[in-house]
Amino acid sequence: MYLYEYQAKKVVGDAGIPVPQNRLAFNPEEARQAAEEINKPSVVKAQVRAGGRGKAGLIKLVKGSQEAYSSAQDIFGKYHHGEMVEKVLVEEKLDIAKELYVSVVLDLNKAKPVVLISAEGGVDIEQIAESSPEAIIRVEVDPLEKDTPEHKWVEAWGKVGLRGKQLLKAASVASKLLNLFYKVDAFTVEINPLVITQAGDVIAADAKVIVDDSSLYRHPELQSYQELSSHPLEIEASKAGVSYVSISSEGFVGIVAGGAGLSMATMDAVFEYGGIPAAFLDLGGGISEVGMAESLKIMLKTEGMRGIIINVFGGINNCEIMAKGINRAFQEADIQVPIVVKMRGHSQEEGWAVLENLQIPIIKHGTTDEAIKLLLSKIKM
Amino acid sequence: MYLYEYQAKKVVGDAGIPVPQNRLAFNPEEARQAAEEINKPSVVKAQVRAGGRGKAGLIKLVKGSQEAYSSAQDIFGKYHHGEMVEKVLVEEKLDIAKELYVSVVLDLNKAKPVVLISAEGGVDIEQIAESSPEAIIRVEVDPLEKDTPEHKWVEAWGKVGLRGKQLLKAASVASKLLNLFYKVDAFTVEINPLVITQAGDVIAADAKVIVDDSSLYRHPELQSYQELSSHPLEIEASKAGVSYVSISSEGFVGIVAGGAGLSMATMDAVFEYGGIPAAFLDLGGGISEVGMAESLKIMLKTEGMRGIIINVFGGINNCEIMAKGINRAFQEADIQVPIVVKMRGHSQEEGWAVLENLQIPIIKHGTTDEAIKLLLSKIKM
Amino acid sequence: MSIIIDQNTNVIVQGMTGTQGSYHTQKMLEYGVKVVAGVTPGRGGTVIHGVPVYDTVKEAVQKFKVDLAMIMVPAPFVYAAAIESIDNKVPTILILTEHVPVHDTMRIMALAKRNGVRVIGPNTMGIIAPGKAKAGVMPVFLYGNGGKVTVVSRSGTLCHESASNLMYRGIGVNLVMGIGGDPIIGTSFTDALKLLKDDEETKAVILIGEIGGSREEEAAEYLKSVDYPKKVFAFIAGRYSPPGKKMGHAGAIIEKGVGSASAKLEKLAEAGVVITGSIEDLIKKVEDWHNGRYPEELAKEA
Amino acid sequence: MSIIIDQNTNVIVQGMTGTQGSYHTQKMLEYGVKVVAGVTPGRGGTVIHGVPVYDTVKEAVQKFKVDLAMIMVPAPFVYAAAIESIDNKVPTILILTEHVPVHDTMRIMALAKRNGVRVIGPNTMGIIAPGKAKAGVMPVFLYGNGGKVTVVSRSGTLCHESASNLMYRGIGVNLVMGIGGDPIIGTSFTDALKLLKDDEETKAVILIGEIGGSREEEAAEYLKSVDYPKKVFAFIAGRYSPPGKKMGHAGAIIEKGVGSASAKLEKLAEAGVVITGSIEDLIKKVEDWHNGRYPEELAKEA
Repeated sequence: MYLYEYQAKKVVGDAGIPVPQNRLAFNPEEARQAAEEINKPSVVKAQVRAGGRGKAGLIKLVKGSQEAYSSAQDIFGKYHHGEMVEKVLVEEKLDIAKELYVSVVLDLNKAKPVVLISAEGGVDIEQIAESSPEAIIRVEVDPLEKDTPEHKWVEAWGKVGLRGKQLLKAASVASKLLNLFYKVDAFTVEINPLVITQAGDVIAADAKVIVDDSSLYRHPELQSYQELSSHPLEIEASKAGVSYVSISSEGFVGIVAGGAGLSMATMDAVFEYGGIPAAFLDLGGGISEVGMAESLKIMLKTEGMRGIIINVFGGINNCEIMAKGINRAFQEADIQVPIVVKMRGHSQEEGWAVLENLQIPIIKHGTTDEAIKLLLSKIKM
Repeated sequence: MYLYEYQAKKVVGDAGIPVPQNRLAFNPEEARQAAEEINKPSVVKAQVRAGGRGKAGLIKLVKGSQEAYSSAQDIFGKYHHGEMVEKVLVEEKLDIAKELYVSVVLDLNKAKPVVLISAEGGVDIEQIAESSPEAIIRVEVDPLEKDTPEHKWVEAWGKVGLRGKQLLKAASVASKLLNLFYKVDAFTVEINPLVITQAGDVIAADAKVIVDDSSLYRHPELQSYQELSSHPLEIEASKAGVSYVSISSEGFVGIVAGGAGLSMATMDAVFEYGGIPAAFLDLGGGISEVGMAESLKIMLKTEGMRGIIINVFGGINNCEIMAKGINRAFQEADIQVPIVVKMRGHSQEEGWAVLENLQIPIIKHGTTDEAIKLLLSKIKM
Repeated sequence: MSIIIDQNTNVIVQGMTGTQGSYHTQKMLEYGVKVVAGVTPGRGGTVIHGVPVYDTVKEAVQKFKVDLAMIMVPAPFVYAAAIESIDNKVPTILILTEHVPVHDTMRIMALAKRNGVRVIGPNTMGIIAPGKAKAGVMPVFLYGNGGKVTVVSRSGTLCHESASNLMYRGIGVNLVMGIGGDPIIGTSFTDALKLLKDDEETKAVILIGEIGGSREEEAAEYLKSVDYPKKVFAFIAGRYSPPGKKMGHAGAIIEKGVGSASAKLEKLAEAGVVITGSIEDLIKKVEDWHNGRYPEELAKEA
Repeated sequence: MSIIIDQNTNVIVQGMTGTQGSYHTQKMLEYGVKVVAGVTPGRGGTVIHGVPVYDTVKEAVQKFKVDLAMIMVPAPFVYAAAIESIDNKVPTILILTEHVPVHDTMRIMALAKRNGVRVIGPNTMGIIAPGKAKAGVMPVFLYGNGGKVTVVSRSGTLCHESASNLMYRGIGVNLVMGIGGDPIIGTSFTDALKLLKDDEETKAVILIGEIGGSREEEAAEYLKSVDYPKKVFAFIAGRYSPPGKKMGHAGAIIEKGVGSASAKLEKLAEAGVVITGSIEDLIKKVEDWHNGRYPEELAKEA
C-alpha cells in the first residue's frame, strides 16, 4: 500500500521525525482556512500518488489564505496519471538552507533493509545514483539486530559532510526512520528532501511510505488508510475475496484464472493471438463454490466483454468445487457470451462431469494457447 | 526497585497477561467497597514488600464485603519485617485446578535472561530447586534476539506436562513475561503461582517485579512507583544527590565516605574496633563543595551520633573541593562532635591546607583502620 | 537420488491439523511420501491419517530424522513455525502459505542463513520429484513419472501447466520446484540453478519467471559467470501486463521499468538461455531440443 | 609489557569533551599516556589538550591504531558509545560511567562477546600500570612506580586505599584493575585471574570483593580447578553490612544469604587464598609475604 503524502507525514511525524506544520483540505474553502491557521507563507500540494506533481503544476506556493483558496481551486478536480485531485495538503513553506536525502528500502535479493543517505536531496535520487553513485551512502542493516546502531548514521552523514548539531539531528532522523520501517512493515520509507532550514532545524519536507499489504492485519492504525478501488467490479471482487483487475476499455476478453503466473500468461496469450483482455480475475487459493460463482458473475458484468476464458488448476484449489461454482453461475445468471474452460488437477474427473452437463467446451489437456485460440474463434463467429 | 504486588499486577496485566480482578484499598471501608464491587469470594492481601505474608496472617479469605471490612481492619497497621501495612489488595478468589510457576531472571554471571518454568507452583521455588531441580526447566535467552522464540515455551511447558489449550495459554504467558522483562528493564519478573482455574483459564495469581533503578530515567510510567524513604535524613540526602543509610539505633559513629566499597570497609572497621555505626553516607562521584557541606550537615543530624569519620579519596572526586565543603559545613553548622578526616588523592595538598585551618585531625597516609581507631579514642575521651 | 526430495525424504507437516494440511497430507501419503509427523502447538497427541501430531518440532526431531518441514499454517503463524524448524535445524523448510508479511520472511531468511537451513518459498505450490515424492499441493497425475527436464517456477499454476503439457508430448520431468511468488523468497532461480548444476538427472532446466523483481536478471548474471552444463529455457509471464498494475501476488509488480519481461528475456538470451514467448512456444522449443537429443526416448514414451 | 595497558597503549576517550572527560584526559596526558583521540558525536573538529576530537570511532581507528577506548559519557549514552567501539573492533573497552542500565550492559556484553572484544566495567575507576600508563580517574601518586603485586577490585576507592598503603610500606604494585561495582561487568575476578596467570610481572594477586553477587565464589571455583601459580590474597568489604540494605551501588546487596562476606571468604580460603578481615589485615599479610619473599627489594625501596 502506497500512502498519500499526508498519511506518510502523519506516520513519519508520529515516529518522532519533525515534519512541517500542515493541514489537509477537501475543498478550496478548507484550504483557505488551513492557510489562515498556519499563518505563514505556505505550499498547497495536490494529494495524488504519482510523482512529478511540481512539473504538472500541482504544487503551488501561496503567500496568504486568499491565494491558498484560488490555488486550491485551480488544483482540485485535475487529473494526474489517471487520478483526480480530491485532497490538498496545505503546509508551511520552509526556509531551506540545504536539502538532504534519506530512505530505508527493503533489498529483496539480500533480504535486508538498506539505509540510503545523501547530501544531494530534493532531486530524483535515481538520477544521482546514476550520475554520481559515490554521493549516496548505502548502509546495510542486519534485520535480526534489536537496536539501531546510532553511530552508523553519524558515520554516514559525516561522510557526506554534515557536522555539529545538524549531524546529530540528521542521524536521529535516520535512526527513527529505520525504527519506523520496522514498525509499519514497510517496503520503503523515504524522506526527500530532508531539509536543513536557515534556523538549523532538520525537517522532513516530503515523505513516501509504502507498506506491505500482507502485514495490514497487524496494523490497525494503517487499515483506515486503505482506500477501496473506485472501480465497482474491483470493489465487488475484493468483497468476494478475489482480485479483479480492469485492463483495457477496448478489451473484449474476460480472464478468470487461478494464480498470478497463470493469469498473466493467459493475458499474454490473449494479446498474442489478437485479442484484447477487458479484465482479469485471479481466484487465488482455496476458492469455494460460491466464490467461484461470484467471480464468474462479476466478470460477466464487465463492459465490452464478449467471451470468457476460465483457466484453472486443481492444486490448492479443487476442480469439482470450481466446476460446481461455474454451474451455479450458469443457474443464477443469464450467460450469453462464449465461455471456454481449461481445467485439470485434483478431482478433475468430477469437475469435467459437471461441466459436460453445461455443454461448454473444456480443454482437458493442451496449453493455454489452445484454449485462447478456441475462445477467440468463438468470439469472432 | 521492588514493586508492590498491586503495582506488579498492574504492570503484568498491561503486558497482556491475565490477572485476577482486583482493587487497591487504603482503609477498611475502601476494602469493603472493593469486595462489594468484585462481588465474588475474595482475598484481602496486605501490601508489604517482604514475603511470608500468608504465615503472618496478612492474607485473608473473605466471603463478602462485611468480612472484607473486618479482615482489613485486622491487617491495617500491622508490621511485617519492619514495614507497616498501609494498603491492602482486594482480589477475586480463583478456583484453582493447578498451580504453575514462571519467571524471567537476569543471570548476572552469564549476562543473559533465563526463563524458569515449572509445574510446581504456589510454593517456594528455591525449595523446589533444591529438592527436585529436574522439576524446573531453565531456558537461556540470547539478549540480542529481537523476537521471543514462542516454541521454546511450548517445549518447556510440554516437558512439565501441559497439553492442549493450557499449553498454548501458558506459553503465551511466558512469551509476554519475557517481553515485559525487557520492556521494564527488570532484574526479575516472577509469577508464582500461575494458576490454571477450574474453568481452564490461565491467570497470574501473584506477581513479583524488580526493576533496575538505573533505568528509571527511561520509564516515566514506573517513576510514580518509586517510594521515597520514610526516614527524613534519607530523604534529605536523596535530594542532595547522595545516599544516606541509617544503620543502627544504638550506633554512635557517623561514616561519610566516597564509594560503596570504601563505605562498607569503613563500617566493617568501625564494628571491628568496637564502635557501632549510626549511619553511613556515600558521596558517590563528582561531589561539589555544597554537596559535601550538605552531606556533613545531614550526618550531624543523626540521632545518637558522637563522632564522624570522613573517609574519602580524590579520584573521580577532588580533595580541594571536598575540603572546602567540610570547611563550609564548619562555618554553617555548630559542630560539637569529634571529626577525623582521612583524605588523599587529586589536589590533596590544597585539601589538606584547607583542613589544617580547621584544626581537625587528618590522616594523610595510613589505613582506614588507623583513622577509625583515632576517632574511637576521641569519642571515648 | 533427486535434489531436496525423493523416496527417502522424511517430511513433517506444520499445520497438518488444518483442512488444507490434512487434505494434502493424505495426498502425499497416497503418493508414498514418508510423512512422519505433524506439528501443531496445542494439538499434540492427535493422529491424522495415521500420522502422529506433536506440539513441537523438537519432539518430532527427537523421534525421527526429519529432512524437510512443510509449513501450511495461516500467514500470521508462519514466522513462529519457521523459526521453530530453523531452531531445530531441519535442513529444508518449505513454506506454502501465501500473504506472509514480508518482514517476517526477511527475518526467517536471516535466521535460516545463520543456521545453515534452506528455505523454499513462501507462497509456493511445493516441490515434486515425479514418480518419487512430493511436498506440496500439486496434482501428481499432471507430472508424469520422471524424465530429464527440471522446471523451476515462481508460479505454481504455471508449474502444472508446463509439466502437464510436456507430459502430453511425451517429455518427462525429473523435478519441478515452485520457488514462490513473494517479494522475498528463500531459494532463488540462481540458488536452484546452482543446486542443479551437478545433478546428473537434470539435462535441461526450464525457468518460468514473472515480471517484477530482479531474480531472473540475477540468474542470467550467474549463468553468464559459469560454464553452465545444462540446456536452459525461459518463459516470463506478464509481458503484456499494463505497468503499475498489481497482478495477483506482490512479486508481480512492474515498478519504474525495472523487471519488465523484455528486460529479463534480453538478459537471459545474452546468457545463452533459449527464450520463449508463450507456454506453447516454450513446450515446442523444449520438444525440439528433446527430439534432437533423446529421440529414442520420446519414441518409446509416446 | 603489562596486561591490557602500558606505555605503548593507544587510548581514545569517548566523552572527552565533557568536564570529567577533559580533566582526566589531561591527567592521563601528564602521566605520559598515549591519548590519541577523543570521540564525541557532533563535536568533531574540536581539539582538547592538543588531542583531536572526532565525530565517530571509525575516524579515530582510521587515523590511529586504537588499543583501548575509555568511555566517560553519561549513563544514557554508554550503550551507543560502547557498541560503536565494539563495531569498530577496539580490542579493549573500559566503561567508567556509573548507573548504566543493566540491560544495556547485558546487550553490550553479548555484542562484545560476539565480536571478540574485552569490556572492563561499567562503574570502575579504570586500570593503572604504575609508572607506565593509566586509563581512569585514579590519582597516580597513590600508586607508586611498579612492583610485583596486582590488585583487582570491585571498588575504586579500595584500589586507592590498598595501593597507597602498600606503597607506604614499600611494596610496589605492577597493575591495579577496577573491575567495576555493577551487577553485570565485562571482566570478572575469574577473567582477571586468567589474564594474570601467566603474567611474569605479577607475583601475587589481591582480590578486593564486596558482599552480593557470586563473582568471588566463581573465582574460588576457578582457583580450585587450576594449579594457580601466584599467591592470592582476598578482602571482602561489607561483612558487617545489615542484610537487605543497599550499600551505595547496585552490586552490593545481600539477598537471601547468597553472596555474604563469610560465604565468600570461606570459599576463597578453601581455594588456598589468604583471606583477610580488614584493609589493615590485608596490608599486613601482604607485607609479611613480601618480606619473606622479596626482603632485599623491600629494604631497597623503603
